[in-house]
Amino acid sequence: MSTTTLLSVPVVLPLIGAALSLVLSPRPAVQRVLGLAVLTAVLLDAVWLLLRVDAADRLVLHAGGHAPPLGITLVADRFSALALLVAVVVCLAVMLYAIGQGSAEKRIENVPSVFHPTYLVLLAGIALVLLTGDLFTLFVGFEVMLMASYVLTTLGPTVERVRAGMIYVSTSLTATILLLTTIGLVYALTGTVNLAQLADAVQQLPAGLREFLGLILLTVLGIKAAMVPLHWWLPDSYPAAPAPVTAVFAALLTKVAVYAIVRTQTLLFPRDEPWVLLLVLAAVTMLVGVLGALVQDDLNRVLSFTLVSHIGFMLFGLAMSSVAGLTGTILYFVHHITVQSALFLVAGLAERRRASTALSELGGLARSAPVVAVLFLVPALSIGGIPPLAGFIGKLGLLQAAVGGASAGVLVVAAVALVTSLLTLAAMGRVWLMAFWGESPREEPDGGSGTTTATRRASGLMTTAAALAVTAGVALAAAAGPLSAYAGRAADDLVDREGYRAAVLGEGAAP
Amino acid sequence: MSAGNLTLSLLVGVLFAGGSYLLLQRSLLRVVLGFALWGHAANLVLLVAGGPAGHAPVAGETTPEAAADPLPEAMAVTAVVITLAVTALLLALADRSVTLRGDDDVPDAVEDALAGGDDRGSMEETR
Amino acid sequence: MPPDRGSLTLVAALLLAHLVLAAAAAALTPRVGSRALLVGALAPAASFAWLVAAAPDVLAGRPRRSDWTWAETLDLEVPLRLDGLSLLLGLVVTGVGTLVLLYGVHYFADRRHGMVRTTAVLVLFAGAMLALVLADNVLALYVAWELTTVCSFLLIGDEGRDGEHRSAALRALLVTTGAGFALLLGLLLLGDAAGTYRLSEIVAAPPTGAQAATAVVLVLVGALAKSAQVPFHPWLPAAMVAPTPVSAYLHAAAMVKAGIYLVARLAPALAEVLPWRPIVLAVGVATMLLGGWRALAQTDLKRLLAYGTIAQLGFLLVLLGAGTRTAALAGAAMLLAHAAFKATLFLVVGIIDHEAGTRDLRELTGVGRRAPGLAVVAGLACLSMAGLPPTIGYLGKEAAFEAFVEPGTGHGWVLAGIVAGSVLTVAYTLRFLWGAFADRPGVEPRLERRPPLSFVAPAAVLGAAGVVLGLLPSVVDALASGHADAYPVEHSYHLALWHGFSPPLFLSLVTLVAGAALHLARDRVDAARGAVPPVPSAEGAQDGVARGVLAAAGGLTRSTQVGSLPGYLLVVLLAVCLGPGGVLLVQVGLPERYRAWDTPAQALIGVAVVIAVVGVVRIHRRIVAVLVLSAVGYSVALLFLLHGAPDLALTQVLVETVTLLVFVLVIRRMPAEVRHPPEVLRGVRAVVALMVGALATLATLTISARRVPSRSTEGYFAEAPAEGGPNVTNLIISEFRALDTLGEVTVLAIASTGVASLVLVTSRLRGTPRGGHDRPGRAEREAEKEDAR
Amino acid sequence: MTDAHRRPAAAPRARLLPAADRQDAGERSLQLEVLARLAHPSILVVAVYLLVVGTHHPGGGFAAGLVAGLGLVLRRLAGGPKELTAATPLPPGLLLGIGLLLVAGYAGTGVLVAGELLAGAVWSVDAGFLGHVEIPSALVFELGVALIVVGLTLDVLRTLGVDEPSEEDAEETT
Repeated sequence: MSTTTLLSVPVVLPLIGAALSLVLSPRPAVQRVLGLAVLTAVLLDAVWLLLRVDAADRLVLHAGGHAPPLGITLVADRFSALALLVAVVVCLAVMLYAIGQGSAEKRIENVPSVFHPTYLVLLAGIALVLLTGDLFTLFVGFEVMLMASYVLTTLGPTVERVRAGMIYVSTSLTATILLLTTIGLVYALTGTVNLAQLADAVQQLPAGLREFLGLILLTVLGIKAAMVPLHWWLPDSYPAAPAPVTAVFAALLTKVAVYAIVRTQTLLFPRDEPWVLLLVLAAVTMLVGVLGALVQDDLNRVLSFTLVSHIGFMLFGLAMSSVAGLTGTILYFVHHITVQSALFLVAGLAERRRASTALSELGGLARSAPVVAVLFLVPALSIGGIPPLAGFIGKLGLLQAAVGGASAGVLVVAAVALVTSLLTLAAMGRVWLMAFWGESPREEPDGGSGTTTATRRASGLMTTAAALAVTAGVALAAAAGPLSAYAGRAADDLVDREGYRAAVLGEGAAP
Repeated sequence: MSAGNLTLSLLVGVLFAGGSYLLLQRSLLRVVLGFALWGHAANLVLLVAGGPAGHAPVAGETTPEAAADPLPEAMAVTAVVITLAVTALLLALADRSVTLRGDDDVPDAVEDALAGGDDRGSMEETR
Repeated sequence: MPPDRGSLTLVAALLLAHLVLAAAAAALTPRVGSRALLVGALAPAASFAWLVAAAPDVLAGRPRRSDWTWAETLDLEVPLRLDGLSLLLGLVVTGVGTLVLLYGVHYFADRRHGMVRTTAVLVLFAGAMLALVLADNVLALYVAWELTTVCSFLLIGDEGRDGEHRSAALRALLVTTGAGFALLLGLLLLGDAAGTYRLSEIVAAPPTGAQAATAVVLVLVGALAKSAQVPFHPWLPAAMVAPTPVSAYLHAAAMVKAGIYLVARLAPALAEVLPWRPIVLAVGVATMLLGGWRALAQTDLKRLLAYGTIAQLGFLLVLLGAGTRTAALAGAAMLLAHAAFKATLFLVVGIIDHEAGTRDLRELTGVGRRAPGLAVVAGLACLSMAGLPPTIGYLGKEAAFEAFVEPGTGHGWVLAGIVAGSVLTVAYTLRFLWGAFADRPGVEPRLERRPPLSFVAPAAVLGAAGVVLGLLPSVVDALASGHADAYPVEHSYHLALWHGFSPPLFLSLVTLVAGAALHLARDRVDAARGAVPPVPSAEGAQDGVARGVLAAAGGLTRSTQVGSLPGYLLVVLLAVCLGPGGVLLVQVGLPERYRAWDTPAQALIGVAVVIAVVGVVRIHRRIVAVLVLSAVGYSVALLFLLHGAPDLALTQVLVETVTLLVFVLVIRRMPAEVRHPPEVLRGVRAVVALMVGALATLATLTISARRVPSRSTEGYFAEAPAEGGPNVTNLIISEFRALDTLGEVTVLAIASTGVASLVLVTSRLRGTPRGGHDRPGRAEREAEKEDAR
Repeated sequence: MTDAHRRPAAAPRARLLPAADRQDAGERSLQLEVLARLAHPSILVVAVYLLVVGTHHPGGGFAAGLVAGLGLVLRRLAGGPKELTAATPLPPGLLLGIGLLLVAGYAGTGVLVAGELLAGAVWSVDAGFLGHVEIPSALVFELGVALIVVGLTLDVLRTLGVDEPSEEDAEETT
């Protein structure tokens, strides 16, 4: 397969799929098959892309054959290829779950005419952000992704969801316009929006302006990534969405922003020393998030707060400004995508049995639904950093980088990371105690196990999908060897700015 | 070094300030008005980024030096259209809110005003 | 030494066997009940056999080893190494494990629920524990370490149906993993300082310096918590809510030894690093005394044993952490002894509890007469626990006294401490025997039958082992030397039943007499205990910390997560102003040169825009505000046109028109006026808005003064005609940057779908019950709860 | 849900678009409706013009779509929802789908056929008395853009423009 095809498929194919899905909207069954087919194709493409990138470093596509700075460049390197692959896997698992839920419950939010096209567009937006080598296209990719997410959040718009949607859309839009303004500033100061050219052009700016641009990019992307203190919107909006939607949001949206932060900071604003400001922000993010998680009494809100908290781990690795730190960030990134989606899907399974996610309404699930309990336990321990699960691998990467860096400030943040892990475990333990142990507060509704064959099959599909997400997390741990080696190479790529420039602009390109 | 354009810079400031004032209000309609002002401001920033005014960028009719920078213009078109899309969606949300609750105010989430209000969830006993 | 391929396969197979048999036993449980444990027991039994077979070689100084790499980039290897210390622990773990699983067959026979999990987790635990003592890489050790913690959590919590189980499980989990995280950091620092994560290599070339000292403190925190030392200990007595086989295996013989094992493993390397000895000796002695003292106050036999275990763990810590050969020899012997006698006694209590329905010594009577065999088994174990000849406990205690009779720094007070601790040990041993088997007048006997032989047999085997080994001091000496030989031989002491009339023998006599006296004077001791004012307990401190964290978390979250959109946006705007804005103002400053405008018309339109903006902000009548907004939009379009951007101006005018219509359509249904915002916030809002405006002006001025020419304009002009026409702007949209446009129209299409789904859904929702579709809001749930009360 | 819930009595409602709220023919302004109907074809011609001249003069897919959309707005304002339905050839969902299919398909075809993502070609056609006409392949792309913009306008008009969405409306779009 040609480079052009490999890089185009993740962006273009979901859009064609979305278009067909819109045209075919009276036929939900066809839409489902179509969605699954598109996702499978993109998955295969992502696997292929990853193999190709790992064998031959970066792949570059100049859209329309227009070289920078005229056209838009798509670039796949090891980090983006890995992020894309994991994203597609999660999207596939969540789509299976959503299809199961759709058949099982005939929920209004699963009106497939809206769900399927929007979901595919979401994937296209994510792929665009991950693959673009252009700052403005990054903005457009975010918009595609966010617009799809706005629509998905407000599917079946109840009072709760409308309120959540208002908060979510308003905050995101604030970040969007600020990002657009920032791109204007960057363009004025450098005359280009191509990232490879910017890598060089930004270096020639005076230090003060460089720092200003770096900081404002961190801030606006930090809103989307839910970095404390810009995170308040997240726990107030995510939990309200339908379970599969929350799962895919929690897994991917903030992580895509983290990806954008890592990409822009490493490429445009390289640092040799640990970045103290980001270290502090990372530590604060970890603590504020997890403390919030400890006092929630709704399962989805607990998970949302841990999501915020664990963004801090990824920022921590970036703030160390070392290859080892970035390796840790990449490992944690991959782990967190799978684990967080698994947790939200399992929360959805729990909700299905008790028609609530309030911890006080759950209880006794370990007895009545042992499979759900196991499916929760594994990712919960993983996110708490318990070995040998994937969360431990990520945490280990970060801690080793911190210890190897031997800077007192970094070690303090490493200690904060460990305290955060413990508090995360405490929050998860609390959920386990209240929701899985103890007595069921009321009789199980009939819908729990399913009354008809069709409902049971759909319910089985949901469980299978959740199990798929959990298994993906376990597989990451099992593959820790190749994965961490790959992450190491990906981190090398990130700091090799010359290599990036040469790949995009051609060998020996004049600055 | 060229000189800063005072008029456009002040306009950007006024639009951002006015927009910010509106963003910080409860009525979603006013929030949308605020975003509209912000959108205009961002587009003006793009315009300023393209440099001083010039001829319309039409090849053959003008030179690259005399023309206004076409790239920010194109980016602004994209931004204008995206803003239209988000505005429509936000207004639909407001409409939905009116249907459900009778007004377009953004209500506060109540969860955390209550969360942790007692010492539930201690290591001792959670229920 | 090259890795031994043969043992690699075998050990890997044995570890895997635990996993497979755990699954097999769990699968069998629903059909055959607790008898599935027989299948599970095969795994530790086979491992035990392998260890016995390997013992002669290992004790001759030829450790077995094998390598397996998990993740090379992270130095995550799983090398396994069987040396003297691993052998010692391995025999305990597999031997006791086998017997406890056999015992479980009977103990769990009536159990209906949760057996699948219990069976699987018990067998898994055996495997994890074996891996822990065999791991030669600190990270691999940590992995196994945390696995045992998780097993412990699941087994303590059991079904988690009552609060006691739940809180005990959570306390054990949090205390041990919390300290485990400290351990992890310590191990990483240690590995970093030593340049290797191999335990054997770290021990061979120990690191020194400040980093090693920090590492020592962190590693010890982890080890001490796992082994229930002061002040981490309260989780262990609480964990006694678990079923007895669990207590006997995890919380007496195996898991709690993990911390002791790690200390023993590292002591040869790190005992000379400064904080090691003071911490180990002080904590060990304190734990021994506190555990013994609290044991004397217990009426629940199991809790009595739990405090006894804490005391013994303190003793073991002192011996194995002291860093001398004789102490290590004593520690190794005591470790074997403790595993045997404490597991026996737990199993005995389990039998009593199972058969009599209570384990409160105030409710037990006549057990000794009705089950004399059981009493004999317990008696054998108690001989060893009290340190009487000819038991292995006696061998260990003699050696322990000997180790500290030798002159050395701090040996004096340590010796005093362990003698006092031994006195307490004798006293609570007697209390146990008296409590379990004595006759109590006026109490209804509860034991109705003699416990079946198959139930008692595992306990009897373990109890007898203590005496048999005591009678074979040379075997014990060989096993213990396998570890003690890690130290240089100063003067060679050997374990034996008779050393002549030496100070240790005298001290043993003293402890026996004083201990017996203490037991006889138990009423007066209890009275004295009551007279002592209550001191702050470690348990209370731990709960206090938990409460404090929760209170802080609640306070922080309540005060920040206010749920108000304006509040959140306020923070965002402030962050932008103070962060990047501050940098711009301080480090870049104002540009030096200005021009007023490009053309005067800009200024004219600018005035119109400013007036309109003020209008939009101030007008509260919605329709008027919207119309004024359009004025802003059209004025901006004029600015675009003036600037030389006709395409943009055209789009702007059209979009503005459409936007206006959308606004009008929506506000038809809204109240005509926006409510006036509360006065309090107005000032803040205005200040922040002005700050944002000032920052925006500053940034725009800066960039317009420092603008560099575009890198692309010439290229666009050159290539445009070939791409279809001269209108560069439009070609950028439809050709050069068509990908952006593709994304942009996708946004439009999806927004459109979203608008439809938001508005049109109403008709579908009508008539369906709301509860079925929606998670009830928190407020509603609160209201329901209020109603329920 | 009852009407009382949907529209609280306390909220004063502005009568902004009298015609838009009138549903029956008797109340509609006939002159306005006829005018709108007459104007509509000319508006569409303008839209097509903008679509085609984009590469040379201000215009392009967006502008074309927006102008066509405004034509629909005019019909809606003049004649109410019924008139709007009469003026639209396809349901908005389908318009959006076809538009998106055109733009995304244009990209996909380029990848498959030319091995380039979103590369345009220009065909020169001798069109008799009109002379030499250059047709850029991007016209397909622009058409897709325009259709999506029209779809959006239509969706907004049909949803936000109606007080009580009828069952048929809901079925048609979703």
